[in-house]
Amino acid sequence: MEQFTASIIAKYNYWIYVTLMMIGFYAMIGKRNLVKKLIGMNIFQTAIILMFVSSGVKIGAKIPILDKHKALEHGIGVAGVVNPLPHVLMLTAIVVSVSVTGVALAILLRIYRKYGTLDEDEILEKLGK
Amino acid sequence: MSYQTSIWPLAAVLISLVGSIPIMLSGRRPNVRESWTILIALGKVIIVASLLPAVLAGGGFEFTIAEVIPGVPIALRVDAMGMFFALVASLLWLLTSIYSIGYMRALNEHAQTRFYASFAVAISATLGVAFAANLLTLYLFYEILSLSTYPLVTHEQNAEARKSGRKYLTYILGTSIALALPGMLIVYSIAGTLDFKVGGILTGTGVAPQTLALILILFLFGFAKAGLMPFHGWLPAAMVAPTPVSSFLHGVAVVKVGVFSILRIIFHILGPEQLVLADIGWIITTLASITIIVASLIALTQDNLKRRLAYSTIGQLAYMVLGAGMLTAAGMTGGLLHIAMHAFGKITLFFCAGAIAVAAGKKYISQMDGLGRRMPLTYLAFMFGSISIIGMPPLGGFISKWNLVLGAVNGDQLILLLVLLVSSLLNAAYFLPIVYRGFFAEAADPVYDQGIKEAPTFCLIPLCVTACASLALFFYPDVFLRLAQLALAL
Amino acid sequence: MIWILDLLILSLLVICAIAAINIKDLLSATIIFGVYSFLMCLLWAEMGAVDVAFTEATVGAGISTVLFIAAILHTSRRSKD
Amino acid sequence: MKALALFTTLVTGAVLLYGTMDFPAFGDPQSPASTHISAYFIEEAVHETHVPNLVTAVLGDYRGYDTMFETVVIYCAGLAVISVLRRKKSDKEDSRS
Amino acid sequence: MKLLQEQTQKLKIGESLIIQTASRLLIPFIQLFGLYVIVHGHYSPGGGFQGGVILGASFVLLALAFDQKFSMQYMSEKTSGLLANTGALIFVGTGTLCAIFGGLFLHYSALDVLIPLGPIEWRSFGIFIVEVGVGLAVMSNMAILFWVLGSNGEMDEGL
Amino acid sequence: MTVPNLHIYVLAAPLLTAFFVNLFGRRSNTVIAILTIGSLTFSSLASLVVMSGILKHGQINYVVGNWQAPYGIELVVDHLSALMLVLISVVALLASMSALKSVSQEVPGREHQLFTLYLILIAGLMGLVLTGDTFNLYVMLEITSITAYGLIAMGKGRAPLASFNYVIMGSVGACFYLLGVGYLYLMTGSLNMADIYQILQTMDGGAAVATAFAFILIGLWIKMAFFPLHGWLPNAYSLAPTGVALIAAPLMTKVTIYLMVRVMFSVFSAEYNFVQHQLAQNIIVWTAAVGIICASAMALAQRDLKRMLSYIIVAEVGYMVGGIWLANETGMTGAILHIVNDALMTLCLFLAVAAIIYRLGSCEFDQLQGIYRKMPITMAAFTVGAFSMIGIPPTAGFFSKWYLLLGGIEAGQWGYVVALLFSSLVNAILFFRIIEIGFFHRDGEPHSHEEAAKAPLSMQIPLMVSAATLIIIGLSSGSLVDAIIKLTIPIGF
Repeated sequence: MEQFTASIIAKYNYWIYVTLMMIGFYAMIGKRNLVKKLIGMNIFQTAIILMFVSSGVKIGAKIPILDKHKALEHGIGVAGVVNPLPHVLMLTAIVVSVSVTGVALAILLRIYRKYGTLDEDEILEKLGK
Repeated sequence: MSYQTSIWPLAAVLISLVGSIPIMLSGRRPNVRESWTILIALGKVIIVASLLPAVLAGGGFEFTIAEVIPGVPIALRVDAMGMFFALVASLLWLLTSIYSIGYMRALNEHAQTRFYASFAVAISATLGVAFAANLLTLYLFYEILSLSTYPLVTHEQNAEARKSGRKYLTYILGTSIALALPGMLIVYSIAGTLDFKVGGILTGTGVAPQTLALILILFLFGFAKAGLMPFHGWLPAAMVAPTPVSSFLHGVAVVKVGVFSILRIIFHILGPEQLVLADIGWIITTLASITIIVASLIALTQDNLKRRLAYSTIGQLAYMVLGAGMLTAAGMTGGLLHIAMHAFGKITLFFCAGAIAVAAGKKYISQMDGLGRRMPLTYLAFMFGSISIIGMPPLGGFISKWNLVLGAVNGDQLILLLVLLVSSLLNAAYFLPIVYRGFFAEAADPVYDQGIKEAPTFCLIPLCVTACASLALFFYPDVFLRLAQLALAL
Repeated sequence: MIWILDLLILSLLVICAIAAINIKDLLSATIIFGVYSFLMCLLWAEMGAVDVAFTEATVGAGISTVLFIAAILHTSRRSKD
Repeated sequence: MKALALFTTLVTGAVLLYGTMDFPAFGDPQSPASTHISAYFIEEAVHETHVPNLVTAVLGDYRGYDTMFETVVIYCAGLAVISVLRRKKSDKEDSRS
Repeated sequence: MKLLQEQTQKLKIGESLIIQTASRLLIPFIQLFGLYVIVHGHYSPGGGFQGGVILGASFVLLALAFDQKFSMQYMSEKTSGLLANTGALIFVGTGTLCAIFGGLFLHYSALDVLIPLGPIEWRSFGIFIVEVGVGLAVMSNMAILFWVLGSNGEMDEGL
Repeated sequence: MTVPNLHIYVLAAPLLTAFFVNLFGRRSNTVIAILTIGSLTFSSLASLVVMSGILKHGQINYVVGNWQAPYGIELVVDHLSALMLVLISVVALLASMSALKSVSQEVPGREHQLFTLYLILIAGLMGLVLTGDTFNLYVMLEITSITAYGLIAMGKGRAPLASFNYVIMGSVGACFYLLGVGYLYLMTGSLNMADIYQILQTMDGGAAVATAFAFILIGLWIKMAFFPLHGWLPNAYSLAPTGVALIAAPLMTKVTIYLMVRVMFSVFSAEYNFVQHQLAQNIIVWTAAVGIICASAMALAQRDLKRMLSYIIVAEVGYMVGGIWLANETGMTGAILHIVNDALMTLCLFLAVAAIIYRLGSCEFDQLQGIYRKMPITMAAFTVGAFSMIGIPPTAGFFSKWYLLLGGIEAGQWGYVVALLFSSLVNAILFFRIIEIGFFHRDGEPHSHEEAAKAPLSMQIPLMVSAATLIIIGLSSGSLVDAIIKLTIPIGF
């Protein structure tokens, strides 16, 4: 039982990220509304970011902004500072995600101009005519 | 046997390929264009002939173009068997070129430039097949030949030509990709090489007889240009092409390339001894026998002269395969020799058919009664050609057929002997009536026939030459016989 | 103790995510998505990723939401699913 | 269609959960992610770049190549949006049909 | 009071005087903060990207409180395009310059031949330069994204 | 001193030029043409120099910003990536020449924007083949995707819809890839490919690494449109502006296949891929076989040349993925050779399509009647490309197919062999149908010598060059394999 609790505490973050990712992924491939797909895409991406950020956490550590002089003179204990690398990667990922969202929204507006709807089924219906 | 490196095989192949460029460029001036054609044809004959003495002396030439796959370069090699075929093809191309000038001008055909250019490419590919040093090179030129003859077959560009062209490509390209290519791959993965070698490259590799049979069947049908049934359907269809095309390509180049490839496979890839050991020669002979008999029977029923010739060709091609399949020395020699004998005979017949079409505008045998009296030279040549094909002395066809009969007897294959006899009778039955009716039957429409004269001189000369050549080959078959024996290392 | 706060935010996140993709009114969905982003940003700040949190606050909750709203106002608010 | 989507999602989720079994525990300072490369950054970055914000140091220098392309991504997004959507008022090229 | 009424009448639907005034007051501070975030990225959370987004957001706020035409008076379409180009060019150009001046790509220390600061200080300074580039590019691109999406491609009054 | 940086200049030249195209290209197309062609010519020449350098001195490990390997980002230029670099820059050069005309006809007034994105796309593709870092690969993947989304959406009619579909699928692919990278990072703590490779050798694979492997592969498959994840490709490529299809069709899928090779052998090892996942290997080869057959069958149903070619691309992807997963050296050689050949022949065919569309405005089959007489040179080049697609010697397509088939026979994967032969036959039918339509005339139309409406010279020259390249590459494929591809085959075979 204790082991079980320990494993929950050790992994719950990852489980939640999987849940969020599933929600986003389902919206992307299952929803018929194009805006919903995009929201799903954003959720998917934030879920991944959550995973990366979780990987950098160290319990009881400080944020990765140091005191310059102290650091230069005394050095830093590695365990005391949160891993900065995932943060860097995720900054890039966030930028990419907002860029894709922007482009997708532009395309979406083009689609609306032409078909007057954002529902995939209705668009297919119009194309079928 | 030693081969010396020489650029001449390449020159022999390329001269007409490169020559197609000036032909295309001089499209606006027919005289210049046709002089080019003749010039290139002459050049080709001279190059091939200049290589002949060395080959007869037991030597040869080779030239490697590019090493494309490890152990398998694209390479040319002039050996006896290739020389044999190249000699036939280049000689007949020269005659066909002369003939087609007469024919195309007389009928005032369209797109003549394209015609001559494609023709030049096709003959290049034919020589390429003849001089191929390995199976890959052979396959390469085989495909080029298929594709370059497509514009020739569909020359008329009407609905019928479209249909025939489609059939032609479906059969030829389809079988070569779906059957010959995998066959080649299997051979390569077993032997690790594709070089032609006297005695076969698969000999001594310990291939199971089943695999051997599979490879054999893949190639027999894969090279559908040989017209073995059931892959013969393209040949009659392709007869919509202008007559020079039919005569040269379907009397000589295309179909003989198919047979030549099959013979190469049997002699130099699988190896006759291996086939004897595995006891699968019967596959070849059975297929060939069926084709011979059925094609001859169909030929009897055809009224269109060119179609009858086409079915006759199917039957005759099967003779050559049959000879190879006997796996006896005489039989194989006969099969190889028949390539040359049949080529001279059949091209004469096609030339005559074309000449009749040009001069009299007639295509159907039933309309040709009494025509022989108007066109005596043409009909005489036709008679020579048919006798040669039937295999009666004193014409060339007799020599090859005699060897075939000998082969059947030597191999104790009496059924094959029977097949040969029956089919010879059938040959006679579908050829001789044409000659007979030409000379002796009453003309159906005498008034119309009044105006018919012999075909233009350009048409007439080649057909006389080939007819005489058929005759001469009976008396002097030495060159071809020697080449055949060299090829089989007898 | 911090993991209780963590769990609270995480469960809110899941609720927001499900709501965002299930609400039929797209404008509301977008706003809820904005809330989701803010919660996410909170979570990351709590995990020590201040730069990421900062960025998510400006981009995810700010610009992204505004862009979504802009697009939705030019199209339609309703959605069948 | 929706059932298929749900199925795909569940399978994906299940595989991902299966993958998390081997993960080091959350917040473990000894996990490979926290020890292998990042230790170097924490210890050396300030010395090598004189930038106390480690994220900025890594973002701008150690992984500057990534950041450069991240900027290009943003640039492309702006350009793509203009080229896809921008039109003059009179432009009725693909108005609703 | 009368002035106020006049101004209220001039307003179009959906615009409110309080918001307009407040945002006019706020925007300088927002922009200042954005600049601070860019420049102070070495010492506190933030950097070119976050600062750029904040700067861009100030234009978004202008466009929302007034209309898009108004916000484009401060930064025209052409200028924003130019700035976006310049921003990206600063980054890529710096990288290429490092390579040209004998270092490796993005090896800021190689620029020491231009202004001798010392290799390590150049690292810091190089980061600063590229952060400014990122800031410029992000600011103008965020503004462009909003303008184009907000006006459905027509670049007029917008929402 | 500048020579070690040369491969960076190959990438930087189009990237830098892109900004200038946007700045100065608004007014005149000549400026765009000079900048684009100039930078790409530079890239092509430089990449050839890089290639010869690699052949002489072996691979280059380049550390961006002078940070040592696992800490900074490493660029790896080995034989394979140098080959890809040459391929990309040459194909891009040829394509852009033709695209200049085609774009100014199809999207007038937006050429400078299109060519900016176009050059960045090329730079992104080059970045993809150069990189030795898993996360940098993701960024590059997104660069190419985001430019491609924009470029495709610039097309007419249904193009935005196709592009949106691509956005969704592409994002799923990229996210899956990123997930895989995340799992690898969590397990190994590293992002550098060579470093991860080293670490994975010493540790037990386990569930997380297997998941990472699966997700990275699936992500890349979505990006490369491997059956059955190909849904987005045919629409996207056939509805995009022709100038865009010219660059996207030959390069994007091929580069993604390169990435698959890279990930499979530089991050994971051959033993991990093939020995530990025997079952996966069989499944993937069979999927490839089914994919080839289905895509070929779909291509048969099309009535538009561009669409037909798009489906053929899907089939070709099956060739290469299957060839790599045959797990023997011959199949691998074939797959890598086919990357080169397929890029070139797709380029040749699309260049012909661009010329046809430029003149006729469409490339539906009905429009093509009698086209051999109208555009003889274009169609001659098209025919060469078609022969290569079918696999007729001595064009390049035959030789790669040869290795693939041989690899299939060696591995005993008969389903794959049959699928390849089937697809060759279908290609023969497809292309001869077009050749037939083009060769014959509309019923009743006289065989007149009407004045030929040839494509402009700037479209014909790249077309002829690409057709000639097909034959040259075909004839020199032996030396190509010996000199380069043999060396690119990853260790482990």
